[in-house]
Amino acid sequence: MMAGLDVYALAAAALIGLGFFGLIVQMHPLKRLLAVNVLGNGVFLALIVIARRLPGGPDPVPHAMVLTGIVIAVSATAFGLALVRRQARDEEGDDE
Amino acid sequence: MTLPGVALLLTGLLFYLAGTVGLLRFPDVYSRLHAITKADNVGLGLLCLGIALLSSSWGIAALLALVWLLAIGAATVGCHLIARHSLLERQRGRRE
Amino acid sequence: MIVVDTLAALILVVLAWRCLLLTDLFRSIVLFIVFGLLMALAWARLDAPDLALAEAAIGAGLLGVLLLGTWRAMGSPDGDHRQPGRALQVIAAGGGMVLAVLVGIALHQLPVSEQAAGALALERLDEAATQQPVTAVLLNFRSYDTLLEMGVLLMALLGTWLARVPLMESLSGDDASRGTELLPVALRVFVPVMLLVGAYLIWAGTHSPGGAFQGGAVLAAAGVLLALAGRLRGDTGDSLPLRMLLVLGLTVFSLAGLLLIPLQGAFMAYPPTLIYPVMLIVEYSLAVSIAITLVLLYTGSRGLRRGPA
Amino acid sequence: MSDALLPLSVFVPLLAGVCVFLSGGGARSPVALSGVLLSLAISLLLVMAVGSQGTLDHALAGWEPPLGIRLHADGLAALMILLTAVVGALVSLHAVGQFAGKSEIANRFWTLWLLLWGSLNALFLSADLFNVYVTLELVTLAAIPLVLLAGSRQSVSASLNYLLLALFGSLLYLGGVALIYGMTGTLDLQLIGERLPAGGWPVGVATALIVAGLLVKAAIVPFHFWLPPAHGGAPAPVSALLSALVVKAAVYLLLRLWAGPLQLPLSAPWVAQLLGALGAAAIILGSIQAMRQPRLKLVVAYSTVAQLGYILLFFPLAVASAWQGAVYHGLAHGVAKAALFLAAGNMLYHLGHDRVAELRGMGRPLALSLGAFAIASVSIMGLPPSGGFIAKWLLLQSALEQGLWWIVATVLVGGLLAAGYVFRVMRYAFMEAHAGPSVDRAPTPAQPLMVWSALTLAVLSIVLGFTARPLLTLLGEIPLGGG
Repeated sequence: MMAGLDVYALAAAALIGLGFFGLIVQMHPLKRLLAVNVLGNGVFLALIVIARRLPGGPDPVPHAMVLTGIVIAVSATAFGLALVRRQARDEEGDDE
Repeated sequence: MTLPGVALLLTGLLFYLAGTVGLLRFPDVYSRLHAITKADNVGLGLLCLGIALLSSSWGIAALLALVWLLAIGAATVGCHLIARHSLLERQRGRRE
Repeated sequence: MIVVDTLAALILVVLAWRCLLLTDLFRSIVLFIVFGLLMALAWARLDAPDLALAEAAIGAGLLGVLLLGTWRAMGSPDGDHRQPGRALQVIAAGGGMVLAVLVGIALHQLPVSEQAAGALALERLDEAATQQPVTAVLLNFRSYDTLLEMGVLLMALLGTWLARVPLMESLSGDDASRGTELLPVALRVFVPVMLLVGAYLIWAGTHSPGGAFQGGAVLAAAGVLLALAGRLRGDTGDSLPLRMLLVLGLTVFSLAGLLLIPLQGAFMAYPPTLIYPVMLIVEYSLAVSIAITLVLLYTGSRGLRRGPA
Repeated sequence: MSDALLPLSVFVPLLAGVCVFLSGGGARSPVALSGVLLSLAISLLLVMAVGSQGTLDHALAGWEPPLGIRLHADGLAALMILLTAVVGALVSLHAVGQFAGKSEIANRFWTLWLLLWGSLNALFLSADLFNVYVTLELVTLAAIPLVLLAGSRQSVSASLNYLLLALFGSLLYLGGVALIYGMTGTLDLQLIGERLPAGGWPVGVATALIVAGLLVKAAIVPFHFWLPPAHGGAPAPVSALLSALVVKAAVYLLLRLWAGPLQLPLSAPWVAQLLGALGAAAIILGSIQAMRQPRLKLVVAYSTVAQLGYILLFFPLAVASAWQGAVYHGLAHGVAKAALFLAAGNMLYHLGHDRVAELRGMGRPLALSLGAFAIASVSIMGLPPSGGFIAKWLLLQSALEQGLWWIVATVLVGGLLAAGYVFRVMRYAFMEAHAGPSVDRAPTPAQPLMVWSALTLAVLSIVLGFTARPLLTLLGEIPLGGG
């Protein structure tokens, strides 16, 4: 149990770090959106790792928090993608 | 029921392995499709069968059968569309 | 099983690493989708089947299709070869590492709380009229969060509309989906099955993994499938009935909460006899709004209409 | 039953927004205007209830924390709700004029603005760390589409940067919340204060994540670069709402967390000094940037970057008068900044451009809007008798008492720099010219509603110089020692 828990905690920390790194070094907006999502998944993973430590079953509160978080992240990303498409279309207008 | 179940699982995994090797090593779209759909459908079938044996419950077995059927259906349609798309592209290329 | 977990965690990190560092945009997107699927596997391993369902349907599925569609709409760019300055790279790498190490240490040394809210939630499931702890938290103990979240969905959609670049309005059906016998048959089989599974998942939320979000996502996936096959087209105008469906969840949920204030003295508190029916109604209206919002977030269009059969 | 006002003040604006969305009405839509009136009324009722009864609490769904979510209205929350209501109502009047004749954009504006109003009230009232995350996202996702209303290319890239930064900030915040839940098993602000360990790595990391996330959202230097293009490019009423209210939300949360569960970690000397130093840097850098902007709305936007810094000066001071000063600064800046943006918007509306160097001779055609700009500037510079003066005086007083000379210097230099960028605008605007200001198209005079709403806000920013006593009484004591 403990060992499995640590593995995912490490992964969570690594994903958070990677997301931060990607957000800064990437120039393309679509890649930066992916980076933010990776960061988000790291945070969600950390929450679930924490939820597992409750004796007597996984803690439903962080589970609910992550479910809410996933829906928020996906809808914000969908909006972001619409903005990325708009930006690409505007730039296309320049070239012609 | 454990031994045959595990044996089926392992055989299923072998099929997956073969399918993946085919996907990576075969030269063109059609042979890759061939490798991945054939091998993976069988692999999934064997996995389902193995898990059904291990669970030794008719209800779960029925659900697994449904999973397999739906997956085969999805794979068939997907494979068909990819192959068709690739064929149309090639024809268009020849015409130009 | 430690081997499986270690492997899964390792692959997750490697996938994220590759996904963020490749210059090829298409490969990054594909790796991100695989990352999402593996995330779903990780959720399942971490005793979070609800999240596995949501991640597979929304995170990997819907977002994946949307990413690929956006990539195509942008004219399939191969990537971005701009390089940030050396100083920025060093800051990013250093900052990322410090962040990861700090979070790692904090997670490792985190003291375990004796009296978690979750333990209390598990104890008092019966009062929430559901056997499913996550649903109890989402729709009862912390229903306010869920309600506000519907506002987030609505505003993300309004933002998408204001960006004015629908994905599906201009897209003429793909060559490969025209004139094939197989696709209509497949749709006839898969779409009803998906609708059934979606409706079941919403209902199942009251006693086992599932609920409005997972069910709504599956319903949305059916819609996206229809849109991909050209059966459902984006429309340029929004109609009143559609707008009503979009805000159905938010309205029903908040009105149920407000109207019962005089009865129970608290917002969103339901009398014991009414809990179960109220929750079921709320779940289905939430799911309908979620499904339609997600489909529209995918098409990016103001409305929907039937495409040619 | 007066605690039912708490959820009502969230859901009246939210549902009004939904009604506008359904009705599809335009700028003078009766649905939208009655929504604004109702929201204003419910907010004022709530503020009066807090004034007469002290703090109000409402356990949502009847579940007491830690199981459920608690709404909590104290003096601080009430003042922010009051600011939102007053600024929001006047900006709404301006919007009626601004969006007249543009039915679709007007409908989107009203929908998003009413949803934003409800979201801001939800944020101010929330006493739950995770619920705060949800409300932060609500506020952001209402604000960004509002920026997009301008429809220009600049607004698209500004929105995209805003979105990325905002998502990044709220995810950092959520990471901190995760750690805190792990340690305390609760998300309720009061219970966290009771259960949080006194020290250790996890507490430190959690605090760092939360503070960093909020600083990103509040556009504090060095995370400020997204703010000026977003605020400067949006339609005037939107700029006013964003600068006066939305950026305040994140700073408000810093104060709220200091006053509640995180007082101990946030009071650690180096944390407090760091926050103060960031505030000072924001004041100096923001003001210098404001002086160099070619466009009027960008001047005002960089001024927001600078003015937000003053609130952070509270952390190294951490005494009663600094608490009052920081909060009062939030109010005074909100009112004055809304006036500035509306006035600048009127000039832009009239001339078709807002290039500072070409404003000469504007005194005559735009006298009232220019007057509003000048009056509100008094408060921004911190001159008596304005709200800005009271706030800066309180901050200066506590800095002098504690002998923190660098803060005294920062406040004084900040005032001088503010005078610099304000007078630069005035110099051009009041300069006589033979042919009047240059225009990009035939001048379109701003409607009376647009002019008078700006002027009213400007006058209010001066009136705030005389209403310090009742408002600071409503704010109440500085909360020391958690709770």
